[in-house]
Amino acid sequence: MPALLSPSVATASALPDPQGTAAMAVSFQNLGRSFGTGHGAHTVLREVSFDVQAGEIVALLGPSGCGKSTLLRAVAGLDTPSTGAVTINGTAVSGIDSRCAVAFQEPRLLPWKSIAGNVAIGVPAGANAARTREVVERLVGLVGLSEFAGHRPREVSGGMAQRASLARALARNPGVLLLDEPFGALDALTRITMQDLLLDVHQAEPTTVLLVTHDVDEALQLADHIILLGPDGTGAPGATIVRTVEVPGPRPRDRASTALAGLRSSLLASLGVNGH
Amino acid sequence: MPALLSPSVATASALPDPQGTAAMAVSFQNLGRSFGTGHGAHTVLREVSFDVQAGEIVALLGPSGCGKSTLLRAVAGLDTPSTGAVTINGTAVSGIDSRCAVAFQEPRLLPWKSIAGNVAIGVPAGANAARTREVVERLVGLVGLSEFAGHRPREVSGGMAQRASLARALARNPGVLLLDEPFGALDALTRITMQDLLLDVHQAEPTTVLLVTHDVDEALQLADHIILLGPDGTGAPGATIVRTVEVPGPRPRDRASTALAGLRSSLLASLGVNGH
Amino acid sequence: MAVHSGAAASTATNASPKAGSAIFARSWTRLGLGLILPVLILLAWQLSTAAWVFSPVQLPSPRAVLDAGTELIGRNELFNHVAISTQRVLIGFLIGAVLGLSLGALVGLSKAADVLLGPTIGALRAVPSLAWVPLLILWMKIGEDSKVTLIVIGAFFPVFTTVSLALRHVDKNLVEAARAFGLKGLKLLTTVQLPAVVPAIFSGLRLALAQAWLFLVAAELIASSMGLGFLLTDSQNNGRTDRLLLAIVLLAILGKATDALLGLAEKWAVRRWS
Amino acid sequence: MAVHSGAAASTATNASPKAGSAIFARSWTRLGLGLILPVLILLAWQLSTAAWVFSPVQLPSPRAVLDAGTELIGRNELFNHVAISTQRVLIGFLIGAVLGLSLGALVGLSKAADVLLGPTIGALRAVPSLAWVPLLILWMKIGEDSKVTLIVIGAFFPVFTTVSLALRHVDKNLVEAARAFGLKGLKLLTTVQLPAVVPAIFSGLRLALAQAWLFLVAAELIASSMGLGFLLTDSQNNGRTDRLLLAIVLLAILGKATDALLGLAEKWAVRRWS
Amino acid sequence: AGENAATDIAGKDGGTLTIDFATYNPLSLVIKEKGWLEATLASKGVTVTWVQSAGSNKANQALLAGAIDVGSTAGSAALLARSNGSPIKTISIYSQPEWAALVAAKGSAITSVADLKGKSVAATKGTDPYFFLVQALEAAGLSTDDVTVQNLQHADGRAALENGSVDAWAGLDPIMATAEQEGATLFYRNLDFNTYGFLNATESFLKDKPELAQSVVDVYEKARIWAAENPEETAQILATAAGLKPEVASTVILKRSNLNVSGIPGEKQRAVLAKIGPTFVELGDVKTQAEVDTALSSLLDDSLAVKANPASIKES
Ligand SMILES: Nc1ncnc2c1ncn2[C@@H]1O[C@H](COP(=O)(O)OP(=O)(O)OP(=O)(O)O)[C@@H](O)[C@H]1O
Ligand SMILES: Nc1ncnc2c1ncn2[C@@H]1O[C@H](COP(=O)(O)OP(=O)(O)OP(=O)(O)O)[C@@H](O)[C@H]1O
Ligand SMILES: [Mg+2]
Ligand SMILES: [Mg+2]
Repeated sequence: MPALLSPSVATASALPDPQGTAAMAVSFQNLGRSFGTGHGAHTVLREVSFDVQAGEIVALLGPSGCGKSTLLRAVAGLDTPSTGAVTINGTAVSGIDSRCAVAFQEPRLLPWKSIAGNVAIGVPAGANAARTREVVERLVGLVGLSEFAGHRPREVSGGMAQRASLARALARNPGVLLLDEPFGALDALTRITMQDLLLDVHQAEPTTVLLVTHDVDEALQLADHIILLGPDGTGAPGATIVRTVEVPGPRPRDRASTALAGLRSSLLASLGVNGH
Repeated sequence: MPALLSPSVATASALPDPQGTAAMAVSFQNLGRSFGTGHGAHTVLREVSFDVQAGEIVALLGPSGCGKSTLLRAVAGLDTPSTGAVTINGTAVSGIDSRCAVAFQEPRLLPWKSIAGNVAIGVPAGANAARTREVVERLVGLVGLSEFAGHRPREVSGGMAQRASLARALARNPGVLLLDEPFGALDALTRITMQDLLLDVHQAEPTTVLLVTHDVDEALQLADHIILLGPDGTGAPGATIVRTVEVPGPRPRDRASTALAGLRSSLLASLGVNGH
Repeated sequence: MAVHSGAAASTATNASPKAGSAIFARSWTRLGLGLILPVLILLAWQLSTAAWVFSPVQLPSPRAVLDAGTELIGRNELFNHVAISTQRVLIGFLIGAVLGLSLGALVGLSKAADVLLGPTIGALRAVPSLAWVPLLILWMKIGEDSKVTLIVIGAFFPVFTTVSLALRHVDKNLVEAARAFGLKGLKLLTTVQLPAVVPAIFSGLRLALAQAWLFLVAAELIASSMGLGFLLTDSQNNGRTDRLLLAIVLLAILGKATDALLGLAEKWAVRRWS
Repeated sequence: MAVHSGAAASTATNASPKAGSAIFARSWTRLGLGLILPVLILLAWQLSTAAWVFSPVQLPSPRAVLDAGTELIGRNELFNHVAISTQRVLIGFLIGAVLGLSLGALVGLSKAADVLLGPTIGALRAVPSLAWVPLLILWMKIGEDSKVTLIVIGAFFPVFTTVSLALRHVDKNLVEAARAFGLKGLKLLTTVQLPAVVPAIFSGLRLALAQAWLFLVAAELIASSMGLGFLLTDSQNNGRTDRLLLAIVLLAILGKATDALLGLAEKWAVRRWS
Repeated sequence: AGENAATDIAGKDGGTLTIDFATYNPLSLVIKEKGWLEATLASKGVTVTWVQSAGSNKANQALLAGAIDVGSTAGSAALLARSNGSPIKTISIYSQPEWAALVAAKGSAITSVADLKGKSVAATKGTDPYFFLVQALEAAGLSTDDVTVQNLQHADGRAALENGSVDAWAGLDPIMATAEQEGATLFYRNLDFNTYGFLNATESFLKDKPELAQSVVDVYEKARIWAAENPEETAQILATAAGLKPEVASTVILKRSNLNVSGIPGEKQRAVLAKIGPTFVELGDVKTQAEVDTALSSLLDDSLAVKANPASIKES
């Protein structure tokens, strides 16, 4: 089963070399987003304000459809907020922002390029061919797809495509890394391996990471801060920040720690899940 | 936030009415699947044999890329196995099988149809317009998308699209329901709500369900049996059945039960995850 | 990380995210900008005739062409030319488009139909409009039928080609999903395959309409004494360069006008099916 | 549920899942089946002449057409006709396709270019081939240039139209993803947009090639004494129906043959970019 | 609704007559304008359908397909068609036009046929101007090998002449008359090198409806007389039908057409055609001289023209 990762793949020796952009601070200033106009208008995000320090990992949690992807898109400059603004390192985002790299919620691979070719798109322009090949080869290996480097996206499984999309984002070595549920389609083992990979990459090159996830455990393992989006209970339309949590302890964290278990229950309760 | 489900939505009163096809038995006989020919050939599945009784819920677990989706596709008749066969109620599957309904790993909604229109595709041909509208309306409501019934797929979030795809499969009321990670893109609360919905539907109309999932807890909550796919350690190429587990106790099960906790650790260990 | 204290009410409002390209959206502006190039061409034409780069018989001035038009209007002829030609083109286009769509769907979706019909249709596609004229006269005599038939032939091929080729490349995942839900045949075609190729259908239709106007000239070589194609040929035979240019300009305007109508339909269809 | 005891070695082997349609895949079979319809047409033609439905001058028999061909070969003319026409069509097609691709990309991707150029190009598209003849003679004299230019015009529009329309409907998610990774301009075009419209490009190219052959006839009205278009017009004027049909058949065969070559290129391109 | 709708006058079904009109056949325009045919044939219940011919080749095409019963062509075109098997017979002569001549651009140094040696000349192969060119060259002791013939449609030939692409043009009226107005010179004219205007009918029509054919010949006779008496009005009719400027139409009718020629096809026509016949074979347009000879001996049919009776035609 070449598609399977042996847990030893993501060792630090195989990490991307530290040549990327320095990590950048991201600030949301009173961000709001509505879709449609007039009668059919509906507000998705409202008065979202928070700052992410350079090099931090921030996890975004929230119910399905609350606007997490929309928030990430605003950072990348793929969506224009209706109100407020996002700034990266103090300058406002307007239009597609080259300081970011995105792993979209769906893999969005080019069907006519191989897995390796798709990952190569992530490599910043200006890299020469040899260096591009080297980066691609390493990252494809790190996400466990070496044997499938030449396959087309339609010839790999859903989880494999997701990993290719992650590799493409990592190849960019960006100031801000935006990950929209990057491990959603992965089995338990591969998921842990990929989480470790992300942490290794982050340690070698402490970039700013905004991570959307539905997995509270994952957020607790990876993030410095967790932000909970959702309706604030005032009845005002749209989601906003309902809670922020600072996760204690250095990474890697003990998945069995009681402090985390308490936080976990508390976060789940905030998400509306009780007693599990 | 109209997209959010209140936990009370999926009450038994709002369930699909029991008019569907009777549940059907599914049998895998020595199933194998290889892709490519000659040099580039690689074996994905090998010697997979098991029987699913009519009305059972079976969960499929296994590492990313091991062939879970391929297995489901073989049942639906969307893929032709290289060796062996699948039979439903004793007759072999050949070509697309109308006794099945599939929720694919990706939502695969028609971009030019509304959410309601997409769900309507699931309603079996022959239903009159009024009945179709009724079924669609109820199911769209059950998956919490009533307010978005008229939206196009590109105007809803990833999790919302996934729920629409689930509703489309449920609308069919089939003999065999094939679900490929149907809750992968959902937050914790919505996920539980949807799981409850599936169980309610299954109770009202006990169809056969084959469910691919990466979430061991989910498998333990929902399934009568769990099948673990993966390489069998002999070094032979391709995945096969490495373990089968019968989950004890009637549904709904207590998520905190210790028996389940033990099974959970044991399954995770089989998947290669230790000590969490 | 720090959450801003007290989220204030929204201040910076940019309601229309794409204000930059809005200038091209307003339809009157669009029309005005679209006329820039034609007006420049008109100017160059006027100047080149005024400066005697070309003699008036070689290239009559815009003024002379306008006069020729007024004269024909005065004789109550121009309207008839335009009307009969438009009628022929529209009828021919409609029939050709329907045939092209049907046969295109057949050949695009059925391997057997492709193998059997493909080569023959491919060969007929290269038969020039002028070559059809004697054959049509032979088979259908010289009435309105043979003229419209020729236009049908012209309109058929672009629709056929684009539709049959596009249908082969419809997103396999969507088709598979629909087939898994029991859709097949005509239902599959109208639910998934045709909507997926709406852009291709329209590029086929627009080319077909253009080709219908092209074939009109050949069609009106079939014993006609009315129509813009006739006006074109007749003026050419009689050396009336001013009328010749009038016919060309009218054909261009009518071609563009009918194309613009099709463009509106396309906009609607694309909004509906994408 | 019960796992089968001891999974036995594979028995039922169906190595080629799509054996049913394999019959149409083998290229010789394909060719043979594709010839059925032409042979039937030939037969109908032979019978209708043999049964005197049409007189031999109205519709000469296949035999007579063959004889006309042999005669022209004997006079050492046929090869020249074919060669010069093929050359004109290929050169004109190549230039027209490149222009169509470039301008199509420009208009398809730039709103400004669309608004400025769109209407003019749309209007020119409806100008018939015959109408270009006097204008081209006026501007370019009567050499090879003016003939090839006319074919360029013919080949331009189908490529332009299909490409510019298709580019507007490229999967927005893919384009967005690529733009998020810093691709823009020419790099975006060649990496995402053009590969995404490969099927449309090819349907444009195939229509363009067909239209190049159509425009050949008009082109060879410009002072030529060679070429299939000339042979066609000349035979038509002289009432040599046998030669006329020979020219039609040759045009159809050449049109289909060049189209088949393009079809091969398309197969390769689609395999490469989809 | 389309055009070409038959003018069914009487409503009785006496069959139909499909006949062409053409701007190169002024008599047909007069007959159509005056409505004589309809008036005469109405009592017999015959429906008359007028079809325009854009040129001799088009008329021949329609005759061959049986789409028209009677069509007008140049003499050369009629011979060519018959040589290639078209079942037509010439039943009347509608004019002796001087529609072809050799034309040089304004200020050109070319003043005679001899000057053409080594020059390029535009002409449309297979049409009267081309045969005119061939005969003119022969008369001057040259052949087509001494010049470069550029094969262009008539209108395009003039364009080529005016922009200097060619040195001379074998022109055809009315384009030639227009060019002349603009300053071009007709440096070689010869009435005898023009073939006549031939009125042709299909053999089946002659066989099945001889009385109708007679009426056609009668009406042409009447038109000939009327046109000779009313040249100005004839020019006016032509100008309107062909969209010609009145000056040009007058030139064509008054100076370059002999409408008052005998309508009986005979020796004169045979002589001209005999001269150009070999050219067909030379060009490869007809396979053998024998076919030309057979055609020439059977083409002309004067049986109707000799008993032409203009008095049988009713005014409308
Ligand atoms: N058309 C194809 N051509 C070649 N290989 C293919 C094709 N389709 C699937 N495969 C291979 O089959 C294997 C299993 O794919 P499948 O989608 O069944 O995996 P999966 O178990 O569903 O994985 P995931 O959990 O990531 O969705 C993969 O290695 C994939 O590369
Ligand atoms: N183009 C659009 N037009 C209209 N509404 C839109 C559009 N795009 C997004 N929305 C709406 O915005 C809301 C938030 O969408 P978003 O994708 O950000 O959700 P999300 O939090 O990422 O959800 P999920 O967890 O399911 O992915 C949804 O209600 C969706 O309907
Ligand atoms: Mg999302
Ligand atoms: Mg899968």
